Amino acid sequence: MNEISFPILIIVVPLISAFFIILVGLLRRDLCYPLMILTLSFSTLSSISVLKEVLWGGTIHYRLGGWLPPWGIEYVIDPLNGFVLLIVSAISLLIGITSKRMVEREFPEKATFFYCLFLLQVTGLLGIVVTGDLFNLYVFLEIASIAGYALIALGEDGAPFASFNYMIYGTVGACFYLLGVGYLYIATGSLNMADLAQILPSLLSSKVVLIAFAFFMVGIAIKMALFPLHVWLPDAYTYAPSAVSSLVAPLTTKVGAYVMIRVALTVFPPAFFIETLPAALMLRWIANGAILFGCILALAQKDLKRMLGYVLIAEIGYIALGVGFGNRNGLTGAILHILNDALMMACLFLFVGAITYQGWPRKMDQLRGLHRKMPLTAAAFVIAGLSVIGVPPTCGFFSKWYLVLGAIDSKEWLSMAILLASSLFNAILFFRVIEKAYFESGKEHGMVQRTMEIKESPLTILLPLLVLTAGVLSLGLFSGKIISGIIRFAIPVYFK
Amino acid sequence: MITHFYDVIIQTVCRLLIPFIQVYGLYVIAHGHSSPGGGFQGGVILGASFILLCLSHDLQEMRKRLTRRTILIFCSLGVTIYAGIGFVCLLLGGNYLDYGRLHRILPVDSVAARSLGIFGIEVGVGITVMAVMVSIFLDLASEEKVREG
Amino acid sequence: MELIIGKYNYWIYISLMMIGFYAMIAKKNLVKKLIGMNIFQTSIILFFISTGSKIGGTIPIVEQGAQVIEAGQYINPLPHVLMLTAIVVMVSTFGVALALLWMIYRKYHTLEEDEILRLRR
Amino acid sequence: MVSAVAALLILLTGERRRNLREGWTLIASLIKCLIVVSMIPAILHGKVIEWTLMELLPGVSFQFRVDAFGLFFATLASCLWIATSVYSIGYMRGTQSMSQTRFFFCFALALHGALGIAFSANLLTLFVFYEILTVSTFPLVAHKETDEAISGGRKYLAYLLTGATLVIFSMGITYTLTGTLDFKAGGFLKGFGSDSLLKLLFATFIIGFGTKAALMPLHEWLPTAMVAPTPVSALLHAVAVVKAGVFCVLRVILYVFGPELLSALDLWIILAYVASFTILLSGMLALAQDNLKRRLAFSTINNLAIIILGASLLSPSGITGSIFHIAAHGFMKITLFFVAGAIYVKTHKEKVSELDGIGISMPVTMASFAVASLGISGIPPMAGFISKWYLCLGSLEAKEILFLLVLLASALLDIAYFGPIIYHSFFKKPAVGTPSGMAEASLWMVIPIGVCATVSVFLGISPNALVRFFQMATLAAKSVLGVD
Amino acid sequence: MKWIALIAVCLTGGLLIYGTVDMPNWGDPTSPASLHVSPRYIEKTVEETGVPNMVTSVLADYRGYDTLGETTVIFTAGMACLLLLRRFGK
Repeated sequence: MNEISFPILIIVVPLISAFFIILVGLLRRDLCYPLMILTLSFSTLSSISVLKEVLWGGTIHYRLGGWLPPWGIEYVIDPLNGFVLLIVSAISLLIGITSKRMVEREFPEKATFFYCLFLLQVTGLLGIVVTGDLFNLYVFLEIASIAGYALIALGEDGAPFASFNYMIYGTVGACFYLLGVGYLYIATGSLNMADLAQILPSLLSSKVVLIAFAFFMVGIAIKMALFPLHVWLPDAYTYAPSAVSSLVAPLTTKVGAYVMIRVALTVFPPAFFIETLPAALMLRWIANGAILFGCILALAQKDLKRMLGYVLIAEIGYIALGVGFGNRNGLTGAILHILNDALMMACLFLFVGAITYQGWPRKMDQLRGLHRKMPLTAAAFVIAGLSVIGVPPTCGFFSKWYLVLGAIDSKEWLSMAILLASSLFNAILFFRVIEKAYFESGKEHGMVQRTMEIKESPLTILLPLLVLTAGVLSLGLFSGKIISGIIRFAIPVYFK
Repeated sequence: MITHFYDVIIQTVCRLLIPFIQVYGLYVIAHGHSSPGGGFQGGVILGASFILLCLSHDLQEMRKRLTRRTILIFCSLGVTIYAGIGFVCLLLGGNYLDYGRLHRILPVDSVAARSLGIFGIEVGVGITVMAVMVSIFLDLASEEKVREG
Repeated sequence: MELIIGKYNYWIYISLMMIGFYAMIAKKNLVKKLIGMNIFQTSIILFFISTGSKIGGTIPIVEQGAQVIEAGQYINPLPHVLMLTAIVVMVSTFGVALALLWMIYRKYHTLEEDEILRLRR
Repeated sequence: MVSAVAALLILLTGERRRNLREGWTLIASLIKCLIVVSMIPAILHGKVIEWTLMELLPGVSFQFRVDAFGLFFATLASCLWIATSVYSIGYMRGTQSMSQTRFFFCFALALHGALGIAFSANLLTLFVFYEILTVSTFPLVAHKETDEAISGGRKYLAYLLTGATLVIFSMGITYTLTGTLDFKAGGFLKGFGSDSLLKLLFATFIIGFGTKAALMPLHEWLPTAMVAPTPVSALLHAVAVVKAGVFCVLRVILYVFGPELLSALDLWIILAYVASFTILLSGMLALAQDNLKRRLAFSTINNLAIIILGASLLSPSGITGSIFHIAAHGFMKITLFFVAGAIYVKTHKEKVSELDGIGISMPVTMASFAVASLGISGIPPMAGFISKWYLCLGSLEAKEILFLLVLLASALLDIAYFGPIIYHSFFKKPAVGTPSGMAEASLWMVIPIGVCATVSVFLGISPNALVRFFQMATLAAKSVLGVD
Repeated sequence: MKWIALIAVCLTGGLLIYGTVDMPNWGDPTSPASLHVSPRYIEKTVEETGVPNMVTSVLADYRGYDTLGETTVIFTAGMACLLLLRRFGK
C-alpha cells in the first residue's frame, strides 16, 4: 500500500483490531495481548514515518472518501499534530506493554474487553489529534471519553462514583464544545478547520464567533482539567486501575492541550486570541491560579497517586500558561512541555502502578526502605521527580526554561515568580517522598516482615518504566534538536 | 423491570407482533436510500423487537434465540463490515471509504457502486446498533435479576 | 421585539439548555443529573436542526424525476446528519451512565450524592 | 568531557562490592587527575580547548571550554579528589557507616559536577552541572540518616534550590538581553540593557550563586551541613560545593559582567563591602564556636569572602591572589577537616575544649593541623601567605586601604581562633581518662593529611612548582583584564 | 451551591442569547449555513452517489467517516457495559 495512506492507517488499524480482539477473545483469550501490542507498535512506527514525511515534504492532507475538504472530512497532519501523534502512540505502546501484568492481577477474566477498550481509547486520542474537521474531532473525543469512563470505573471502591462525576463534567465539556461547533457552523456554514481559518478573519466582529470561541475554550478547559474545572480529575485518576491511570493521566490532558492550541491559534486567527480578546490574559491568570493551586493542594495529600493528580493539574497550568503568553518562546515551552509532561507523568503514574503491583501501600509515610527492595523503580521515580522540579539535565528544566523566557518576553513578572516558586513547591513535594524512600530505611515496626518478599517489579513493567526514565533523562539534552527540528515548524506562522 | 408474571394475551400479541416489527426494521434499513431511515434507525427498531421479546417473555426465552456469544459476534461483525468496506476501498487504490472504487470488483459503474457501498455500511451499522441495544439491555436487566435472587 | 420573533427557536433551545444544565449541576440525585444531561443534549440537537431549516424548503429527499434541483427548495441536510451522529453519541453516553449508576447502586444502595459522599467518608 | 567519562565509570561500578568499588573510585580519580594535569601545558601556552556536545537552545549549546581559570579549578578539584577518596575510604571503614555504595556514587557524581562547572563554556552548561552538584550532594549531607542529618540536608536543599531559581531568572534575563550565554573573558553584558536592570541582574546573580558560596546573609546552611561525615564536609568546604559557588561568582563577575562594566556601575564596591562584612563577622562567629567542625565552617565562610573580596577589587594582583587563594585555601582547609575527621574517628571528640594534649597522642595529625592553620592565617612560608600578600597588593592597587585593614584584621582573627587549638593540643596535659601515648588514625587517613599539609607548605615556598598553580592564576587574571 | 449553579446557568444562557443576536432568523434561506457547503450536497447528491435521500448520502458517504466514528462510539458503549456489568465466570 502506498506511503500516503499511512495517516489513515494509524487510526484505522487500531480501530479494526479493536473489533477483532472481541472475536479473537471468544476463541483464544491469550491472543488478545499480542494483537494489541502488534497494533500499537504498528501505529507507533507509522506515526514516526508520517512525522518524517511531514518534516520532509510539508503538511499532509488525506481526503477521506476522496471528497474535497469543505464537503468531505480530511485529515491534516502538520508538524504540530504529527509531533503529538508520535507522543500519544509511543506512550500508549509503552503503557500497553505494561498493562498485561496489571490486568492479570486486577481483573483477569475481563482481559478481552479491557484490551478492546484500551485500543478504542488510544484510537479516540489519535483520531482527535489527526483530524482536520471540528465535528469529527467531537466524535473521536466522545470515543475516547466513553472508553475512559468505562476503564476508570473498573478501579477501586470509589471508582464508579468518581467516573460518574467525570462523565457529568466530561459531557458538559463535550456539549459546550458542540455548541461552539454549532455557533461556528451557523456563522460560517463550514466545519473544516482550514476552511474556517480562511472564512473567520472576515467575521471576527460578529458576536456569534465570539461566543463560539468562548464555548470552545470552556469545553476544552473542562476536558483538559484546567484549574477551576479540574474537579473531576483527582478522584478519577486516583481510583482508576494502575494501567488505566498511567495511560489516561499523561495523554488525555495533553491531547486536550493540543486541541486548545489547535483551536485557539490555528482555527481562530492568533491575533483574535491575543489582541482583540483578553482571552490570552485570562488564560494566563487562570494558569497562574492552576499552578499555585495544584502545587499547594499536592502538598496536602497523603496518597501518592492523588498527589500526582494535583501535580498534573499544576503541569497543565504550565502548558496553558505557555499558550497564554502568546509569544514564540512561551508557545515553544508549551509544546515542548506537552512532550515532557507526558513522559514525566507516564513515568510517575507507572511508578505508582509498579509499587502497587508489588503490593506496596500507596500512602506517603509507608514508603520506607523502598530503594532497598525496588532500586530501579525508585531511581526512576527520583529522576522523574527531579524533572518535575525542573532540575537540569532532565527534560523538565528545558520546557520550564522556555516558559520563563516567554514570561520575560511578555513582561509577566508575576507568572515568572509563580513558575519559579512552583518549582520550589515541587522540590518540597518530591524530596519529601525521596527522603522517605531513601533515608529512612525500613527498620520500622512491621515493615520488615511485610516487605521481605517484595522485590523488583516484573520485566514487562520495569522495562517501559526504564525506557520512559531514559527518555526523561536524554530528551532534555536533545531538546535543542527537537525544537530546531520539529517545534520550530509547529508554531503558527503568526509568531515567526 | 423483569417481572415473573406472564400474561397470555401479552405473550401472544407480542409473538404475533415481533416478526412484523423486525420486517419493518429490515425495511427501514434497506429503504434508507430513498426515504427517511437508514442503518441506525432500522437497527434500533430491530433491537427494540428483541427487547420486546425479553419484556413479554423472560430472559431465558431470549437466550434460546440469541445467545450472548452471538450478540457479541454481531456487535463486532457490524462495525467490522463498515470498516472493512472502507479498507477494501483502500486496497483498491482509493482513499479510505472511497466507495467509488468498489466498481472495480462490482459489475456496476462507480456511482452505483457508491450507493451499493452506502447500502453495505448501512447494513453494518444496523447490525451493530441492534446487537449493542440488546446487549446493553441484557446487561442492565440480568444484573437486576442477579441482585434479586 | 423582532429579535424574539425572528429567533424564537434559539430562545426555546436556550431555555431548555438552561433547565438541563441546572439539573446537571444543582441536583443531588444522580438520576436527575442524568435526566438533566439528556435535556441538555436534546436542546443542542434542537438547535442544530433549527439551523438547517429553510422557509419553503422540504425534506432533503429528491422526489422521483425531479430534473432541476436548486438548493433553495430543500432544507439543509448537514445538521440532520450531524445530529444523527450526536444522538448516537448521546445514547451511548446514556447507556454507560446507566451502567455506572448500577455499579454505584450496588456499592452504596443509594443514588443520593450527599449520602454517597457520607458513606465514602 | 573527562569528568563525564570518569563519573560514568563510577555510575557503572557504583553497585559492585566494596573493595572493587573503592578501587574503582581511586582509579577513576587518578585517571581524571592525570588527564586534567595533562592539559596544563597546552593551556599555559595560551591555547583554549573547546568541545561542543550538542545544541541545547538556539544559540546556546552544551559546550565545554578549557581555559586557564577553569583548568585551575579543575586541577585543584581532581588533585584533592584523590586525597579525599583515599581518606574517605579510611574514614568509611573506620566508622562502618551504612550504604557506602550510595556514598561513593554520589561522591563521584559531585566531583563530576564540580569538574563540569570548571570546564563549562556557557552559563547554561554551568547551571546544569551546578544543579547536578547540588542534588548529588544532598544524599551526602543527609548520609547519616538521623533526623538531624536529614534536617541539615533539607536546609541545604532549601537554600541552594532557592538560589538556583534566582539563577534561572537571571539567566533568562541575560539570554533575552544578549541572545547568548557564552562566557567571554572581560564579560559580554557590556552595552546591553539599562543600568538599573543590570544592577538588578547582578544582585540576583550574586544572591543566586552566593548561596552556594555562603556569602554572609546566606551562609546559614553551611554550619548546619556539618552533620555530614567528615570527608563530605571536606568535599563541601575545600573542593566541591562552596568552591564551585565561589568559582561561579567569579565567573559571573569576570566573564559575564566584566571588570569595566562593574567599575562603570560601581557594583564592585558594594560587593566588596558585603564581602568584608562577611569576613569580619564570620571571623568573630568562628571564635564563638566550640564544635571544631563548626569553627572550621565559619573559617571557611571567612576565606570564601576573602576570595570574593579579592576578585571584586578588580585589580590584577587582587584577582590573581583571589584565584590562587582558591587553591591555597583548598589544600589547607581540606587538611584541617581531615584532621578533625581523624580525631573524631579515633577519639569521637568534636569539641575544641576536649582537645587538650591530643597533640601528644596524634603528633603527625596535629602537626599538619598546625601547619595548615598557620597557613590560613597567612604566616610565611605557607601558601596562605602568598595569596594574602597578593590580595593586600590588590587592595593597595585599588587604593582601598579599608579593605587592606579588613584583610589584616581577618588574619589576626584567624590566629585568634586557631591559636588556642594548637596551644591546647600540644602544651596542655590531656584530661584524665583519655588514652595517652601514640594513637594515630589508620594510614588511609594519615597519609592524605600529611600530603595535603606538605603540599600547602610547598605551594608557599614555590608557588609555581608541581602543576604551576600560580602561573595559571596570573594567566587567568591577565586574560580577564585584557593585559598581557 | 444552588445559587452558584443558578448563577452559572444564567450566565451561560445569557452568553448564548447574546450570541444569537447576530444569527440569521429562523428558516432564513440565505443564512451562511445554507449557502456555503450544503448546496453541493443538495444539488450533486443524485449524480454523485445515486442516492435520492441526501441525509443518507451525506451521512454515509460525504461524511462517512463521522458515521464510522458514531458506530464505533456505540460499539464502545456496548463493550463498556459488558466490561462494567457482566459477572464473568458464572
